[in-house]
Amino acid sequence: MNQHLFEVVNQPIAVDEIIKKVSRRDAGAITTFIGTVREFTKGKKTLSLEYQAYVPMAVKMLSQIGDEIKEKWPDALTAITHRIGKLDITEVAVVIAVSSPHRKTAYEANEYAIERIKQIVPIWKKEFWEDGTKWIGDQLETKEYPEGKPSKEM
Amino acid sequence: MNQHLFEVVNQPIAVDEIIKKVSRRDAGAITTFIGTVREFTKGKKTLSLEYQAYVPMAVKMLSQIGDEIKEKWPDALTAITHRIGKLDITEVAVVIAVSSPHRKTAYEANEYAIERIKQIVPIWKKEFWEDGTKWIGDQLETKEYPEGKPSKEM
Amino acid sequence: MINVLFFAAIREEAGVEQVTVDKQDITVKELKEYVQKTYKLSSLKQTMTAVNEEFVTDDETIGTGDTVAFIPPVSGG
Amino acid sequence: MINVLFFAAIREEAGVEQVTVDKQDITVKELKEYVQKTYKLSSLKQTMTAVNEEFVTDDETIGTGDTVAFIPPVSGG
Repeated sequence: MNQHLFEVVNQPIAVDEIIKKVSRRDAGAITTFIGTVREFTKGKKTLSLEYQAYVPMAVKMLSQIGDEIKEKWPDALTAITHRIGKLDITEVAVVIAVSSPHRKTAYEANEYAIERIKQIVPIWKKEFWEDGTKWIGDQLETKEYPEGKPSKEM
Repeated sequence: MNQHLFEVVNQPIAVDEIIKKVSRRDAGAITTFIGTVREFTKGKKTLSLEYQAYVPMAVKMLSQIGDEIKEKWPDALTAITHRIGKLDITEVAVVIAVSSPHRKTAYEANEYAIERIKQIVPIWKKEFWEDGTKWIGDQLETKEYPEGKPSKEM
Repeated sequence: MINVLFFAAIREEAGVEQVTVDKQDITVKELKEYVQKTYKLSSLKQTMTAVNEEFVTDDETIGTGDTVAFIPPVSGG
Repeated sequence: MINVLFFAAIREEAGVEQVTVDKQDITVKELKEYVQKTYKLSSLKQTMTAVNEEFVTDDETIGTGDTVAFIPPVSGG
């Protein structure tokens, strides 16, 4: 089941499919996070992106995030799909869907998932600009580092 | 444009359509909240729900929520569709989609929207149980009442 | 003439969606009392009021041609 | 024999995705130094390490047949 809930794919992601995976009779709230390719980052124009992953470990880490959520919010159900390969502006790179009986949990667990993806899941993006390319490192928007591996390098 | 972003409909909601409304080149994050009909509420089994709205005012209030979000988070774009009529278990009652350049805003503005819907939008739900029916009143999960109309009764 | 709209439990109690009340220049509070008595409603205390689709307080004066909606605690979402 | 995987900028620097290193029972730290020299990599300091798909520290000892992945700061999502 976890295999199915957590995936790394090289095709466009159908958001509805991810939502379906967490839809259930005892959930009244489903939140999704959809990460898309943004045209401008800090004033610089992105032409396209390429995502690369250490696929088996990335799936494993996504599944671990699901386990962490289960522990923190026992009535939440999470599904995550990350796309790799070349993506154009506005294309969907990642979809996180969380269902739960009540909305607060669905929001919190969803935000937790994206923060953890940016910490522990071995996926990298390369930006293509008009004047060059670059593999991007740590892009955490938060300063604090929650507990859990990895510990210091990020 | 606001007419299009904020709607009350009596047909099933296609989540993808609502997401499309807020998708744009300068947004890297889209959050959605999908409110579905839950089977059990406090141990009581719901067979189905009926939503009723004061439609023109409901659309106006949804649009006002969009304005409030614009003021608090200027780079957020919001779309909300609420369904009315008879709904079965797991059917989608409301979809809120918020896009923004950064994810924090998309989560915060989205959660703000659902809280405000439960305060100021004239939509009511009637629960159908095995042993009766009831129009449901205030179901705010939070205790505090944020500023803004309406003031005290809820 | 004031156009009055009922919703949800109040609508079921009143047995109608909409009525026309032959009054003008009365306050929301006065209209509430009149409507409650006329339609034998259990209570309008928890009920908010909108005049022409805007929330108002009980002190608001209603003019002729206005549309008044009694808004019980909402439960959408 | 240790199976070593490179990703992202490190992969571009190394010019290969994967190499086999004829060592065993060395620490991650030692392997990092060896690989950095051999493939003329600018730095592996910011780089985390996974052995058989589990994150490990630089003190971890690597055995024969293990798969070691050097994981530069991630940027998915």
